[in-house]
Amino acid sequence: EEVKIGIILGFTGPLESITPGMAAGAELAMKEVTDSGKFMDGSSVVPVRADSTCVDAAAATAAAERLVTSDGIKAIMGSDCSGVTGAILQNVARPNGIAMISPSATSPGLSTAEDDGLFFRTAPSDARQGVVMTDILMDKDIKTVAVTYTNNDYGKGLADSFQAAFEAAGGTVTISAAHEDNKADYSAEVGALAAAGGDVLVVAGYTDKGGKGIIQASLDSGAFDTFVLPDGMVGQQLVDDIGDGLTGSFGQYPGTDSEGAEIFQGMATAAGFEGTGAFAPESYDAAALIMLAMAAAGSTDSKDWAPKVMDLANAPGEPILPGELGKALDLIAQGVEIDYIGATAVELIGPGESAGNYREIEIKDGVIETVRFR
Amino acid sequence: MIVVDGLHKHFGGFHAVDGASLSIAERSITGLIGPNGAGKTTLFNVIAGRLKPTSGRVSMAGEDITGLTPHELFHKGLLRTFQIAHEFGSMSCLENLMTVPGAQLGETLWNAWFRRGAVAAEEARLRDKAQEVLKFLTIDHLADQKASQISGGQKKLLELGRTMMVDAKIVFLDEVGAGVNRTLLNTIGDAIIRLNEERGYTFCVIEHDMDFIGRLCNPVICMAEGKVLAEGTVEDVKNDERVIEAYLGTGLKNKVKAEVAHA
Amino acid sequence: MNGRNFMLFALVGLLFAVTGFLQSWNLSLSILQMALVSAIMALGVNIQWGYAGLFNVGVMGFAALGGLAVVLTASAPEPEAWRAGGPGILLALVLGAVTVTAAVQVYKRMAPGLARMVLLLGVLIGGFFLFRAVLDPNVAAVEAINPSVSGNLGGLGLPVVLAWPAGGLLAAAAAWVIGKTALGLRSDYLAIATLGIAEIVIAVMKNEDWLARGVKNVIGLPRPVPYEVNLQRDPGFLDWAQGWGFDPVTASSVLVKLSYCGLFLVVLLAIVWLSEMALRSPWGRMMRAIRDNEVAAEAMGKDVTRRHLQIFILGSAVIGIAGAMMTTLDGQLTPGTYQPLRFTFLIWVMVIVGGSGNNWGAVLGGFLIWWLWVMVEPLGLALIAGITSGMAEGSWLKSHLQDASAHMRLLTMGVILLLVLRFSPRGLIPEK
Amino acid sequence: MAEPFLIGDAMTGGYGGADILHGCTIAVEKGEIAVIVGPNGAGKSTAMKAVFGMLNLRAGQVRLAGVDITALSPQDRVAQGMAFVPQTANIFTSMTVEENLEMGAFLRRDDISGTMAQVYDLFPILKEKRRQPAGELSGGQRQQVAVGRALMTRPQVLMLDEPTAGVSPIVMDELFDRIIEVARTGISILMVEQNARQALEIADKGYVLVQGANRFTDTGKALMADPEVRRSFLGG
Amino acid sequence: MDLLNALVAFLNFVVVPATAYGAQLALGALGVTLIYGILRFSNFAHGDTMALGTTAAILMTWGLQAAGISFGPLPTALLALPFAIAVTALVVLGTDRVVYRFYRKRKVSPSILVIVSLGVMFVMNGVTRFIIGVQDQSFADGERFLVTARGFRDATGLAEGLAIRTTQVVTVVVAVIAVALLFWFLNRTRTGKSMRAYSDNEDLALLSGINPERVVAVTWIITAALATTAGVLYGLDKSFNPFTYFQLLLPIFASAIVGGLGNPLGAIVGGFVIAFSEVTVTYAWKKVLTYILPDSLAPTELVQLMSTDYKFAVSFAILILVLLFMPTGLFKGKSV
Ligand SMILES: Nc1ncnc2c1ncn2[C@@H]1O[C@H](COP(=O)(O)OP(=O)(O)OP(=O)(O)O)[C@@H](O)[C@H]1O
Ligand SMILES: Nc1ncnc2c1ncn2[C@@H]1O[C@H](COP(=O)(O)OP(=O)(O)OP(=O)(O)O)[C@@H](O)[C@H]1O
Ligand SMILES: [Mg+2]
Ligand SMILES: [Mg+2]
Repeated sequence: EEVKIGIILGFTGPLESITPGMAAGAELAMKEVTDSGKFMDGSSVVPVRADSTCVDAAAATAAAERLVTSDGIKAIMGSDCSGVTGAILQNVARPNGIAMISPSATSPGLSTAEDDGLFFRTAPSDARQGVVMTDILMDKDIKTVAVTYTNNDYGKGLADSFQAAFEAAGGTVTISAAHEDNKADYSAEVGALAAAGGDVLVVAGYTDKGGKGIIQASLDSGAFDTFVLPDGMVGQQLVDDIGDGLTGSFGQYPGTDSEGAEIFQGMATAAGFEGTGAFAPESYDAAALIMLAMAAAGSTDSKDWAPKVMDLANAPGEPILPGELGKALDLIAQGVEIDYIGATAVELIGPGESAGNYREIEIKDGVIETVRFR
Repeated sequence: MIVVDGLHKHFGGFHAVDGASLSIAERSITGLIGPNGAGKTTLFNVIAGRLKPTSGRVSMAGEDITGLTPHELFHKGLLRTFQIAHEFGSMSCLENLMTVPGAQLGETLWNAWFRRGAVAAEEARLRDKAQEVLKFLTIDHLADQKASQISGGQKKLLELGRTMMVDAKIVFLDEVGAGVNRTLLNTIGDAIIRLNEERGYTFCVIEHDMDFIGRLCNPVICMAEGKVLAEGTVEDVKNDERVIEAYLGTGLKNKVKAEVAHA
Repeated sequence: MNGRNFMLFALVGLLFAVTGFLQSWNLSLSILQMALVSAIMALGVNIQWGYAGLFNVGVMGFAALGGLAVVLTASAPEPEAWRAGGPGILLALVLGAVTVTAAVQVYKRMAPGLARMVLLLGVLIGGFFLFRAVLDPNVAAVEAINPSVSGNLGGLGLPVVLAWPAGGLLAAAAAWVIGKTALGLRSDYLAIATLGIAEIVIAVMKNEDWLARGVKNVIGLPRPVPYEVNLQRDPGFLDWAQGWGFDPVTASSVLVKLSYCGLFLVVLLAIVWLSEMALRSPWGRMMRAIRDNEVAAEAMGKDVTRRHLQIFILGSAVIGIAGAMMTTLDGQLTPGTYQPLRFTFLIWVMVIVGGSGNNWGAVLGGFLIWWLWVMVEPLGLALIAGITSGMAEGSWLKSHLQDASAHMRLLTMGVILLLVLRFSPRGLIPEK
Repeated sequence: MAEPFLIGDAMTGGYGGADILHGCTIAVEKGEIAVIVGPNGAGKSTAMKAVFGMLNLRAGQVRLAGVDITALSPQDRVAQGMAFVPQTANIFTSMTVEENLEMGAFLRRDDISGTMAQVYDLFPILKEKRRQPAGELSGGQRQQVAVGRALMTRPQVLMLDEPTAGVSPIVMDELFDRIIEVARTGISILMVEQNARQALEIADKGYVLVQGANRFTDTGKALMADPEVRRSFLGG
Repeated sequence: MDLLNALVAFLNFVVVPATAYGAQLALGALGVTLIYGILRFSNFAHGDTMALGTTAAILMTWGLQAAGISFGPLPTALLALPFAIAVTALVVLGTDRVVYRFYRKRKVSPSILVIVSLGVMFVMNGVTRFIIGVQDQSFADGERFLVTARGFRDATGLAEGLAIRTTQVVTVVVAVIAVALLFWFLNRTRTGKSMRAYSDNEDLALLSGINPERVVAVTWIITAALATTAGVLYGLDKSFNPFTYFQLLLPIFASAIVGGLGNPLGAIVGGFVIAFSEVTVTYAWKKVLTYILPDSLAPTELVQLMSTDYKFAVSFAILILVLLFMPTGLFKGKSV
């Protein structure tokens, strides 16, 4: 038997460059489960991709509608951008009673959206990250920073929560300036940021979008030489592209001191894609959670499996790392409780979102080094 | 009727109209002649509101009309035709004419939506009138032809036809004759005279065909280099030395004959 | 409508029917909902372009204003925020308007020269700083109140259907301002001006959080139709569905979509009727005359400027209505989603493919192009699957093609667009 | 009779809809002037366009010096030594007067300054305005540019569609004089005229076209003398 | 008071970047303006033509790099440029043959051509992504800087640095040369004049013996060269990403229009107007003022007219203002 799971991400549009890695991550988990042969009496899991475009709520809704009502998917791994995620949740998922787990919609607004218990996310809400970032800066005794953020709900939310936390801790934010992604030139932003000044520049953006452009332009003009990189900005590609200039910059992204992330990276490399890409591990975890919950419920009906997600993700239970989905299925079949750790040390709290454990990193000689966990 | 006083129109450093003063008497058919580039069309464009004068004044029936827009002037009864035909290309000849009358009921959206009976009645009247005009201009077979697809001369006729759709006070005709068959031009001349006599239209006519001017116009004004060169009856102007030198020339026949005699 | 056009509509209808039969009626109806909204937007553009030759590439901005109207009319009021800074913000806006008016008056009344320049700059700069001085603290006050879920002034809490005409009005008001300034520009220059203005509208909506939360989005907007989940819990509905032997989940979502479609259809037909009547009247003839030759129309007593303004406002209002309807359908306002490609150029594609100058053409274009826009994605994927099926598993080319298959969407769209225009260069239903 | 230098023979065709020309024949001998007259909409311009290959003929032929050129494109006919001044849209409005004239000589590789001087001689006003965009000229001046452009080609056949429309009497006389001169150098001239009396005066041959068909064909003088022709087509 | 530092800060954060960005826009706008001027439509596929040309250049650059060939201190991509131009020219000529020619023959209205170019844009968009993917690609090598910020500080002893990149200089130089060449070509050469004649009155151009297909072909080839050069220089300076190139279309059009469509000089000036207005109006004067004013008066606020959030809004507002007073752009463009 085939169980279809929808992967609805922005394959075209502003996030098109990070979505292939995300989809590959999710599909990796599905392949692993199918290959184990232990899923729902040997059923195979078939991914069905659809394009959310990231920006066009109507097109995303229609695509989701098609997957749900025509292709007959049983769960949605997605979507990526908070806007379209909300639209799919309200217009497709809830009406049809299909549960969804988003790997990357981090908007705090989604925490309070009505979801009939059908919506989860493996990415933490941005509020938590602001606090963690403040702690890191305070430990380094950095008291004045400039902030730039990508002008969407992720960037704005993160910048706001960071600013609140940082100022509460006695720090000064000299400027908090938005930047639009994929624009031709960031001289104006860099000019304003440089004029405002600050010991470091916090860049709440994406690795290969405006965030990268800002860093490049800041380095070129000598405006800043140390950068603070939150989750969207941590990626080997950025380090490779920018080169030496990034040495000494630091940041944090979701993760615990589990080996999960490294295992996942190994698996990704073997499968031929970049495991450090933004939200690729979250995507693996989202897909894995969906399938484990189905197995635990013994049903592919969202009504049945959605309530299991929180149990599986959280302690207590046997810890499950990437690559151990087969083992997890066995344990579930034996009735042993499990605690899914996965690639990002998933811990779901409150209304079904990641609790947010963070890995503090620093960039040294072209590699991302983990300093500690918070 | 129209008084032009010290009118200047400069394009950059070039003085196309250079202090022209003239008047057009009520109910006259005034001819305006002059060499190419004398500033006749420019003068028309300034009077009809198409161009803003550099300086000078234009008044109509005692009222200052300098700087009014063409559509305002239209509603005051001032009509003009274009030297280079300005048809509504994608519309049929009939529609071209039916568009002309101002302040039509159906030009207001409210009436178009909610007073369709009254609008339809008005349309029927306009259609009859337009048919009549087309017939008069011998192009009634083109009623449904797109205006972009008629011959050059036919476009000029259509241009003239527009002025016959409404009751104008004064009509400016810019070379209606150029490209029009001479037999037809005679008929047009008759029509102009009739409109003038029966309905009291005032005309101002630019034309290079001296026969036509001679038959219709009194007085005739000759412009050159943006100024008025001569003014008077046709005969006066025709025999004016300056006019002959600048505009009329000594005539082709003489030259040809002279050459033939030489040969 | 003649036989050929009827055939075309029937064919497009068939597309939707086939989608319904082969895939699902839910999908078909969900495409249809947006197709109806798109058709209305296309009508708005057609009114401007087809009737008067106004090249408005600011569709996105007017649609977004329609969306904004939904938040301002239908979302719940935030009394606390109002108390904190509402009147102050209004005062600032009035000051801004006064400044602009004063500047315009100075420019118009005074003779050109240094004095005018100085006074003009003085008015503008003084006004600007005054405006900012009043606005900034009030905005900060409003945005400080409960920023993670509101932080804006909220709406009037009226029924959401009222937001549709409100959207039209808001767009019309904006069109009036734009028209007064930019309508003197010809074709491509007007185009870039409207494009720019649309970007400005979006920039304001993205960055002025007090208005509609900016990029933080407003979600959970009210609906004019029942919620599926409520229907699914309603015993009356369940009985009814059971009586007909329908699955309650499917039945509820189909029913909701049908109600949306019904509402949209009423609006569409009303607008089509009004614009058809207008087009066929002397008013329409006058508009075509103006489009053909402005100079001649002006000389024939038509006030070209005023008519342009009129039609610009009407078309923009129609787009605004459609924008409000779309936001209602989405149930959320997300300023980040407004992209020219989707909200301006796609609508233009609809108009041109349908046949500009023809209302039915615009409607047909709206239906067809929206269907394609949604369906080319699976079609493209299927095409790639077909191409690669013959290739060896794991070959470089195969995996490369599969990775890139999402981009078949734009490619397919482009090819179809070119094909349609190839076989019918003046659009499917050309202007008569 | 020997074959004329240029002949549009029994041409039938139109703009896609109904036929405009119905078996119409127009010809001009080497070094002679042929003039076409007729009421508005008779098909005079259409016949000229047909001869120049800007119209698809359904029947009939165009031959130049005995060679069938019916299938040639307009720009190939230019290369064969034909030049044409259309009735409308006959100048490049955004280019200067001088550039307009240069474009007339586009295919010539020799020195064009001599011809240009001749054109300026003929139309002195153009010399004055040679740096001005042609679109800013008055109606009659534009017409002079158009004729000048065609003269620049140094053609074997010169086709003019109402060259004197809007031109002042003095310039018109000059123009006709010049046309005679041009013809004497062995160039054939085919022109449409509404200033028919002057035109027929200098014409070796005249055609009266009505509704796309030849109504009268004779020498210019003979046509002028025909009272019916005078009354119906030349304005008495 | 420290005028020198103030000046350097202003140069470094405003003048240098805006000049380089302006030149980048100008090169793109030249292509748009040329198509508009000669073929009389707004070519929406221009951004994607740039992307396609750059893709060709990148692939070739990789090939050269693999073969160990380099261009000294200059980027290798410049060596690959002629090859990329040839490829792009072939592609656009092919596109013209398959797509545009049909509509040209039928003399459709420019609005239809605009939509057709939109279709071409979609297709090129897809093809580029097929070939090179959607990721960012950096392909710059050679010496990145002529003057580095740190080097400048060390050499002058000033507190402020000044950085000038190699590609910035190359871009400015190329833009100036390109416009000069184009101007000379269009106004002085026979082919150039025939192109202008064709754009003015197609039928009459035919009657002058001008071969329209040749005019069109030359136009496309020049456009391809401009687009590829612009794309490669931009990519060297920033990085290559298909979506960004698509987004470049908007400022490029704005530049072409503010300068006056169809006018090459206008395109250049337009590019700089747009670039400078984006950078200056939202510039925060705090740093500069701190240097200039005595300490007691040093600003604590940013001293910014508007926040950078509105930089596009500002540049568009300036564009609209220009158009209001000069309805066909700064240099009297055309309008169809
Ligand atoms: N827009 C313009 N810019 C510059 N010069 C112009 C412009 N319009 C007209 N002119 C010049 O003004 C002069 C007068 O032109 P106008 O059209 O008024 O002449 P006209 O008397 O009507 O001649 P014609 O009998 O040939 O029609 C001409 O020399 C012309 O070149
Ligand atoms: N582009 C076109 N498409 C369709 N019909 C046309 C077109 N141009 C002209 N016609 C029609 O062809 C007929 C002949 O036109 P043509 O231009 O040859 O007349 P003409 O003899 O030159 O008249 P005139 O003396 O007025 O210039 C006219 O009835 C006209 O309506
Ligand atoms: Mg004139
Ligand atoms: Mg003719």
